[in-house]
Amino acid sequence: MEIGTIIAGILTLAIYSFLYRDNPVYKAAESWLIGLSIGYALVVFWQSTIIDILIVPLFSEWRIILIIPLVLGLMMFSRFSSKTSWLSRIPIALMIGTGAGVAIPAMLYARTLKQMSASIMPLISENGTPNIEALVVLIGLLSTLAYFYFSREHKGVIGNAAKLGTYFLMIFFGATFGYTVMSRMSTFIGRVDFLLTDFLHLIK
Amino acid sequence: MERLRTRWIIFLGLAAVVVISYTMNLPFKTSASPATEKAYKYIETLPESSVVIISFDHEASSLPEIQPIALAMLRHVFRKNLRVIGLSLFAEGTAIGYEMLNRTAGECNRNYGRDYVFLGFKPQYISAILGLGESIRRVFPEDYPGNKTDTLAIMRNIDTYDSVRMVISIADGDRTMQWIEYAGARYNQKVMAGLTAAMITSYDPYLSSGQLFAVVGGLRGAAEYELLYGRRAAGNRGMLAQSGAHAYVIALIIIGNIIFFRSRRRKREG
Amino acid sequence: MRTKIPLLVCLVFGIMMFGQYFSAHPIAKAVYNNILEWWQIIFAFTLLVGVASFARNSLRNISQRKEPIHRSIALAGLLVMPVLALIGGTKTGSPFLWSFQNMLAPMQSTVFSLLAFFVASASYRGFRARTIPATILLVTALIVLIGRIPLAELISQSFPKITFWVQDYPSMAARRAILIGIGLGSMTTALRVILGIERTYLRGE
Amino acid sequence: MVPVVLLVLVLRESVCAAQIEGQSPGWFNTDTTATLVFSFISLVIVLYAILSVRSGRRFKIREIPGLKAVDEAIGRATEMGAPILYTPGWGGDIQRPTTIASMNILSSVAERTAEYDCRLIYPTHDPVIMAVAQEVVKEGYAKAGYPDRFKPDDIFYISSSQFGYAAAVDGIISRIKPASIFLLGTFEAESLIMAETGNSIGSIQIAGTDSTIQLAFFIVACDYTLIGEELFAASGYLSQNESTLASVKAQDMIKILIALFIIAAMIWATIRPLSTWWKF
Repeated sequence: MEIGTIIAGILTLAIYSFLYRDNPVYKAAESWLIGLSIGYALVVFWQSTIIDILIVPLFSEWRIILIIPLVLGLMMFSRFSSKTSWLSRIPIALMIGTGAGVAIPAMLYARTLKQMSASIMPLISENGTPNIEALVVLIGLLSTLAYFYFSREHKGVIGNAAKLGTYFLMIFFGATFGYTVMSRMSTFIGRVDFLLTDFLHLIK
Repeated sequence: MERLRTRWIIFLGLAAVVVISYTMNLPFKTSASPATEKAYKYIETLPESSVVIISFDHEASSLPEIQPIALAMLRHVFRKNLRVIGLSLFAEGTAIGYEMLNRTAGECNRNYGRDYVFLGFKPQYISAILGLGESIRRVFPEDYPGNKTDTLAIMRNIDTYDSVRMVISIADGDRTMQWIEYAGARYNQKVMAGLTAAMITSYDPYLSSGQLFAVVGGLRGAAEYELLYGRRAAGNRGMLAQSGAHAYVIALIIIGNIIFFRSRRRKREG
Repeated sequence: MRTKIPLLVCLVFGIMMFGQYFSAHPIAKAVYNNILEWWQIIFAFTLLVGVASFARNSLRNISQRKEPIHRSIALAGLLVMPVLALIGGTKTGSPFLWSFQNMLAPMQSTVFSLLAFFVASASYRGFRARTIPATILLVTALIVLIGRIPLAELISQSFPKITFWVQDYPSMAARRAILIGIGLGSMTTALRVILGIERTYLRGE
Repeated sequence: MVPVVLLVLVLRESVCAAQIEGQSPGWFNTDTTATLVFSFISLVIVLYAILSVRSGRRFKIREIPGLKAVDEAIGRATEMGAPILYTPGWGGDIQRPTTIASMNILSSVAERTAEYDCRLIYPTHDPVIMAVAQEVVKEGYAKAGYPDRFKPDDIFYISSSQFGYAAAVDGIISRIKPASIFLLGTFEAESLIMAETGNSIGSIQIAGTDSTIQLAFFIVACDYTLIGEELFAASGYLSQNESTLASVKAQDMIKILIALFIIAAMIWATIRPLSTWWKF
């Protein structure tokens, strides 16, 4: 059996020891995991961004304008001393401003306008019967919006609408809970498959 | 101490149920859900050498659940002889995507650089998604192994979303939302997803509005896709254990509530 | 000066990136491409700073004898990956990829699979139908848990259809309202950030 | 000066790049008209709300059930002489909106625990959050008039690992048996371990986050849960922060417009199914 599978198997069991109790073996494995994941990310960021779209274009293709992001990037390191740390605000401001600028149209179009127009359906279908689904979506959407309406107390019409909205929210959270249990079980099944087939060779 | 003992009993019970049901390898027929079928049919109807982007937008933590989905879709895409551009918007998804792409391409003996390429990773995902709409070469001047993107045969007349029929986002979080809200909204790019089950309900509104073309969700989605594709693999293999685990949790919820209501009635009577 | 310049940079870049969405003009597109690239590069530096501060904190804790063993294991892990990448590169078969596939990925997915156990224990102990909302939540959860495994088809052929109906209409309607709420919240926050009203990002140095 | 220089350099380089492409300049992309109109309406509403708050007008926010329970929870802790545990979760850094909202709520909880002389324990996974939290709680104790009751050691950093943090908090809950637990902030999978343990020792639990997956667990395991936007509204309600109150008000106004649009378009689509003016 390959040395890699043995190591992976031992580390898997070390992590599962947490189920018995938080213990030094688990703590050691997890510290090793934290270190590896940061080291791995460092390599991938360095290669994919610093080298590919900064160092190579700047120093071999002479795209001089890239000096600006280089300087702004280096200013991030000013955070390490309290005297100069305010300098890091400029690159942070550039990122946050840019992110906010692209977010507004995306949020208004894709997350609001498109979702609004997708909710519009005729309440009565062609053959004259009421369109139940359209009604359920309309009531669910408006009552949940009422729940997230903060300018008036939840009394009277708004109060009842908000209560109905709570029930729709519970249906959503219930479905999400069911699917989340499904997800967690699939992850565990994947590890059982590794332990039984690759590591212990109990089954094919 | 009593609380810890109950917890260990529950843990051992789950381990036993899953291990035993996993070893009983009973094949059974599951009907495909509409969303999985729609995904399969679309890829099935794509003409040869159409270009698709497959983005590995997940971490290593969800690998056991996401891998069966990715492998099923990758095998189908390569069997249909489509041109595949792989990339990742998560650091950990990079190595995983690279390995799965090479494995499935090898199975259908597609060769690197002409039939498929893996461009690697970019940390700022919105900037990358928007950048691909302007120039793929500018966002990825080199591919993951380090070749110049210009020199790759597959990339000859491809530089923006215009030449890409579909983006398939394999995700365990909200990265697919960014594909929808930035690539879909701004460049009218068709987006489809392979999702962990936990994320399915979060994407239902996009599926219903058509912003998300189709979803292959969870191990169940992988099992359905494998049956449509005609080759049972990890998805089907895990279905019995999945059923066992669900039955176990359902039983725990019901028993827990019976005990709760009985003790509440005793408190009222007492 | 220490606050004025960042707020001005945030305003200028915010307005430019907001405005370019509505324009197809080549100059607007070129400005947009440049800023996307800068954003990518600066973001990478932010992560380098994160790695550097992790290393610095670990060294400081080791010197102060605070969990020295675990911190040095973590530091060793941090150094191993770049060293392997320098020696053997990152292509298939490299020691870098080997250690990702045989150490990092298995541990990461095993940590995540612990949750299957905690969900099971919480299902027995925590999830009570105490109130009407909690009861609705639990009943819906059971509809999904049963509906998405082959057991459903044994109960009745239309059981999966019930699960899909609950998921595609009432659950989707509530989720859509949440999405619209978050969309509006993100929009107002973005506006306040660009206009310099929301400055929390300047704190936390 | 710096932004102007940045701007000129970007424009200069972009102009030559545009000339290379040689396309005819068409400034406005007509496909985005709907988004532009909606952006304009939203901008006007948000600015109106902010300016009216600035000119002294106070917006009233409805009472949030979870917040009423905060006083009840602190009162219970004082009666039982047991501490309160407050966790911002493992998922966020200081700049995440949910972590900031949690800090606002922490400061008003700190004022009340100072008043009732009730111990407040605050374990966190991030040194920066610990530093900011110590500042916030210290200010809260000073504001309540009991600066001497503030104990900095009760606000401490445990570990940056997700399950290491969850296990440590699990241990604290089991050992000191807090009367009330606040789980407000940015949570990921660790939420389940803490909420379940708190539930099993019978403490009052008030939770709040924006992650839908964690909310499903909180709703079933906790007594009160602030769902997504409620957490932000609660933080505005408690801190009386002008811009947060203005934002909540602006969003409410836009929600009314959205509801009216949907009702009108729904009726229209029922009468004239082939109409398309409401399609974006």
